[in-house]
Amino acid sequence: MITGEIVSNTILKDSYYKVEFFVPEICAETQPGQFVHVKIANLRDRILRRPFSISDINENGILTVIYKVVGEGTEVLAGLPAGTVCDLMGPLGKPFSLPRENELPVIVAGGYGSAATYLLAKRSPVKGILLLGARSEADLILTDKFAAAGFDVRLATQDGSHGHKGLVTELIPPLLKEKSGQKIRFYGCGPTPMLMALSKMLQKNGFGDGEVSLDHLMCCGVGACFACVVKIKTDNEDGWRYARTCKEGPVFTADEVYTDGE
Amino acid sequence: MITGEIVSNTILKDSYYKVEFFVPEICAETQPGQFVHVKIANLRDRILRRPFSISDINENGILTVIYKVVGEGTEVLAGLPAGTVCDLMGPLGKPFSLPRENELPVIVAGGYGSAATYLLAKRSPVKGILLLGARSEADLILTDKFAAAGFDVRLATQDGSHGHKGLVTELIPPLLKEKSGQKIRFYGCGPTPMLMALSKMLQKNGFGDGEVSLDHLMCCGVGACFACVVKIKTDNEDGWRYARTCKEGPVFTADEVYTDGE
Amino acid sequence: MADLTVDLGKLTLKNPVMTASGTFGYGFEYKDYFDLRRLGAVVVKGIAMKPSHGNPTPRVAETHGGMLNAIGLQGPGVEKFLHGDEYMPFLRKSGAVVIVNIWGKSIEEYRDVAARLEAEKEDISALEINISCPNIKEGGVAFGTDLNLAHQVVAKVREVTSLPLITKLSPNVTKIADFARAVADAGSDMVSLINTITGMAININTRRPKIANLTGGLSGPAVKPVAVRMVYEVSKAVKIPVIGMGGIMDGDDAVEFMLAGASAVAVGTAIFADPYAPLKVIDGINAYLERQGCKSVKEIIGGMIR
Amino acid sequence: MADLTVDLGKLTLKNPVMTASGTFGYGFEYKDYFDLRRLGAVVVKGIAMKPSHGNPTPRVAETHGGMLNAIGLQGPGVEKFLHGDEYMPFLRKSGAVVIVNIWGKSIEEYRDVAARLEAEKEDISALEINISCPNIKEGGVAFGTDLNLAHQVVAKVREVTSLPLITKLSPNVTKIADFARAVADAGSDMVSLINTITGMAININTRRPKIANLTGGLSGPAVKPVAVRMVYEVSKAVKIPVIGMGGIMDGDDAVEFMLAGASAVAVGTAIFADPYAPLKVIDGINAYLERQGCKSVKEIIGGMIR
Ligand SMILES: Cc1cc2nc3c(=O)[nH]c(=O)nc-3n(C[C@H](O)[C@H](O)[C@H](O)COP(=O)(O)OP(=O)(O)OC[C@H]3O[C@@H](n4cnc5c(N)ncnc54)[C@H](O)[C@@H]3O)c2cc1C
Ligand SMILES: Cc1cc2nc3c(=O)[nH]c(=O)nc-3n(C[C@H](O)[C@H](O)[C@H](O)COP(=O)(O)OP(=O)(O)OC[C@H]3O[C@@H](n4cnc5c(N)ncnc54)[C@H](O)[C@@H]3O)c2cc1C
Ligand SMILES: Cc1cc2nc3c(=O)[nH]c(=O)nc-3n(C[C@H](O)[C@H](O)[C@H](O)COP(=O)(O)O)c2cc1C
Ligand SMILES: Cc1cc2nc3c(=O)[nH]c(=O)nc-3n(C[C@H](O)[C@H](O)[C@H](O)COP(=O)(O)O)c2cc1C
Ligand code: FES
Ligand code: FES
Repeated sequence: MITGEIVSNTILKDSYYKVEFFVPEICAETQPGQFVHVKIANLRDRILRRPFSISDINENGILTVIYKVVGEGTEVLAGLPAGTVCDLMGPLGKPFSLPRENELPVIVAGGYGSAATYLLAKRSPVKGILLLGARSEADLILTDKFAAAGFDVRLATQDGSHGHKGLVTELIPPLLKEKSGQKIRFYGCGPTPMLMALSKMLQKNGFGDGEVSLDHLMCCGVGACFACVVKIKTDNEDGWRYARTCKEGPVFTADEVYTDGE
Repeated sequence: MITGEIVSNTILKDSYYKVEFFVPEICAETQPGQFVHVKIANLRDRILRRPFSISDINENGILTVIYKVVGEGTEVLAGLPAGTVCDLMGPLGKPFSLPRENELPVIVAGGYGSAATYLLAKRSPVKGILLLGARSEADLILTDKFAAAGFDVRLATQDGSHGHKGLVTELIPPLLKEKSGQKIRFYGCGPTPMLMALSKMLQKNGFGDGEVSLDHLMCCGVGACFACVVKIKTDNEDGWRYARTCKEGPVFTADEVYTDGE
Repeated sequence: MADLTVDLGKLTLKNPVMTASGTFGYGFEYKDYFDLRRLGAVVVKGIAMKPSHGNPTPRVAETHGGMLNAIGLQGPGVEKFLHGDEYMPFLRKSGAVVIVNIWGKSIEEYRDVAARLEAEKEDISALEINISCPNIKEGGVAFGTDLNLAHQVVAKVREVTSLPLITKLSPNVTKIADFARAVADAGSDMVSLINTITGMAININTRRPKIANLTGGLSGPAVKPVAVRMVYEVSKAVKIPVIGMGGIMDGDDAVEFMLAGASAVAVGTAIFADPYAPLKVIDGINAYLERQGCKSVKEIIGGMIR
Repeated sequence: MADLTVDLGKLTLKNPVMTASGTFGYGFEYKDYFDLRRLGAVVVKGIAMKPSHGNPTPRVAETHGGMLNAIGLQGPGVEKFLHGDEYMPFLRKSGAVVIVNIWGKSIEEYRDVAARLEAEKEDISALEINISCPNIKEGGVAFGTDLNLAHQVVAKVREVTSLPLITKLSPNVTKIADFARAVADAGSDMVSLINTITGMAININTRRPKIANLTGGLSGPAVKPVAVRMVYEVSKAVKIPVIGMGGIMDGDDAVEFMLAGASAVAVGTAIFADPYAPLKVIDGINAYLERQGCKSVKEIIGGMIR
């Protein structure tokens, strides 16, 4: 647990906010895909921490989180002024593995998923592609930053306002054709239904080494409470087990993801 | 319940603070000795209101409360900046009756008691005397304002640092001698032991029409829950009943106060 | 505006929101705040045969997300309630739907209060029997924690009144559904729950209990999950209507109780934080119904999907 | 520094602060946070004979001042616990005082787990028997809500082990003191309480329970008053030491439990808010003792003044 001051906390777009913490100790160790577990100051009637992916870090010890206001915790967080001191645990969780030099990284994201994979894009040795899906324009965030990082940004919106009209996973088949010669490495982060569809597609098409970051309700954040589990295929009697997303994840390979049922 | 903005909220002295609310509706009706029941914004894990005596009001709709930080509620209150909107119920409770033209008002106070009786002094047709007791200098507040209102301020501190060394009630016998010709009307507000001693003394010396303001733990503030009761002498089988300080008080006559036992 | 009327057997209310007994006095105390006719019903503080002092002070203590109280049922007694200006005569004039909460220290006292109210029952819509009080005769065991006593109290009251009877259940039991069944068998037309959960708090500086009575009843948002669970269990166990309460602070909380199986709800501790809480709960339920496209509040009763 | 050692019958601890089972994993998960030897004891998550999946998700929901959980006792089973790197072998190396929480779906399973642990009991300081699990054989009624079953479980475990036995009591009963007496009679050396209070929460937008298992156990500061009351009742009813828990967030809370009669305490949900909570509780108890001029923590056990 590390105490860190909020350096800035501002609206990014619509209901998305960007908060920067000064936490050099965490920054020093962060790898893409990891998260921080934040005790939101002033959230008194609710006592649990809130997990947020680390979107970016810099050499000045500034850690960036992009969050969407969805409930009481994020609402209170959005109201905290610069200077507020917060408790953070982190970096937590198993990171994404970086793509190899010979791999084309394709990131499939939705919701805050682009924020959660930005550090991966930044650190990737190869400039890749971001497939970003959203219900509408309001949920398309960080596209400029991915572009600046050299990524080819392709959009899908359900209302058709930007890019492909439909689901982001529908961008994958044409992409596979287009890049048919290349070795692709998939990464996914976003709403659970999207990740399930993505994992299924990757399993079928021989991209089972692709990595997805699963977002589950968390409690301890360190593997102690078994709150955050997700069904993962395993070589045991039942063929599956409940793995703790906070410690054994949040990143799992697409092959592991149990897409039948739950 | 009235919504009122905090106009200012600053340290008065030591652990005493002064907060001003803009609540013209309450000011218009306030009589000395009444209180407001305040829902402290941001006090989320504790849900009850906090009662505070109305220390002063003015024609601009500003209501002043002087409070001492003693626990979580008052601590959070002390941190609320100007501009914060609070819920207030009030004015609540039975007020002091003003002294008549031919009566010399003597206010006996301790703790925040001087704050709670200041409006009484201000509205009194006759300039009287304030007997103010405290453990030490830190608890002597509003002496200058009473002096400015024309009151003769006499102090007692337990450590002897200011005025009489000892209890404030010890100032009463000499005062009675000094003013033996005059009709005195007593008023008391302060810690319960002081009020018990005072009431006993008044009962014995024929000043049973003196009024004391009793401070009890409150809940609803309007007489509905029976949380705030105090034993009051009554003409019934038992000789006493539990009276609600929020509605039947907080002001009672010294004669009513049950000083035997509890 | 959605249709908020609810049917509680013989009793139909214009909306499902009542005040919880003991938290709204006798209605009189809140008369300057709003028109009492806006409430589904006003449930008054518990009435016994005789006036009673209640417990020594301190009687309340704040806790995390709630409060403890041991008021000890201070009250005017049934005669003064029926004829004193600030009680039933005021309520009659107010036009409010009145439910009278009753208690006693013996089965006979319960019966006697009910009989006395039955004799002047005009403008009384129902009686709520509070069985959480200790039975003095039986050595202090609460009527509400002994199946047999609970049944007997209700049966005896049933004998003397034709008013709709609500029995208010204690949460301090292993299986609350058994109690609901027992009082339904004894003739209760409805059950209400939960009453407070017994708790305790100690001032560590003085080392004394924060409540003079030693223990008190816990209420407020802290207890809501326990209350919702019990309402669910009870509504599965009995066919009579269930009135849910325990920590309701807003319309969403009330909806949660109704989805769990409550046909109506009561607002208690929230009133101390905000006297308008019951009205806000009514508005909040309506807002939920409109958001969800429901025409009537009846559509959500027991509507939880498993 | 005041003397913080406490005697729990056969067991002496350097300080009265343990971790509550299920909230501190197997100690391993917090190894990078602090030296486990600083704790009075580490109580590990419940161990059964076989590995078990636990319940479907969602397993937790936040509530006002607390949380509901229905983890369903996911765990590695006793063999892996005794020999897997992240379990007992790690704890042995850590030097922590280890208490193993055990559970089963039948009386026999409880006995078998205890026997298995007895066989390799080196570095195990005590067993804590969690009787809040449903008894599969008897149709799901929890061992901890049936006096007879509670007695039998403890008696059977007692037969196979000489380790100090702690029985963890369920608060979901009418009279918890009766259960304390029953398990003391059956040979339990201590009791710990409270386990979680059964509760429920519904997402009003989806109309589904927030916990897949429907009900879950309520813990956290919301339950503290109920826990303190039960610790008081139990400590008056039995002579064996009582370990108190339920909503302890800081040293002051722990002191409250000890004044009520607890000889030691456990910190649970608070760990999720702050992994260092148990250490802060230790420091807070010490600060209180120094403020009050107490030389030893033993001076405050049961020290409430009535
Ligand atoms: C490993 C991990 C990384 C995460 N990273 C991020 C991140 O970078 N940015 C971010 O914005 N969020 C992120 N989340 C989600 C974030 O933790 C939750 O949004 C947050 O805890 C909600 O807190 P709250 O108090 O505002 O909402 P609550 O009051 O707890 O919940 C309000 C409602 O929103 C629902 N809800 C919860 N999470 C989400 C969600 N993600 N989207 C939509 N609805 C939700 C709840 O089920 C509930 O109905 C991450 C979660 C995990 C597990
Ligand atoms: C009619 C009435 C008028 C009041 N007027 C004023 C006023 O003008 N100014 C003012 O400062 N206070 C006044 N009080 C007292 C004030 O209401 C309490 O101090 C306040 O509620 C404490 O809230 P808290 O959350 O800070 O303390 P809590 O956390 O509720 O209590 C902290 C500790 O302080 C103790 N405590 C409570 N009240 C007092 C007190 N007055 N003095 C010392 N210790 C106390 C409690 O027992 C507890 O141990 C008045 C009370 C009443 C009933
Ligand atoms: C101060 C107070 C007094 C109460 N008095 C009574 C009472 O006289 N009769 C009764 O049946 N319930 C009484 N109750 C219990 C409430 O009616 C209600 O059942 C309980 O408080 C739970 O609801 P809440 O959490 O909304 O307050 C009282 C509760 C409080 C807080
Ligand atoms: C997530 C979680 C898991 C728990 N698992 C167990 C368990 O395996 N065995 C057990 O006896 N108690 C278990 N408990 C109960 C706690 O040990 C403790 O009795 C209870 O939470 C009350 O303490 P608290 O309020 O400090 O958390 C669990 C509690 C929580 C919150
Ligand atoms: S959040 Fe506790 S195990 Fe993952
Ligand atoms: S505070 Fe409720 S009656 Fe006085």
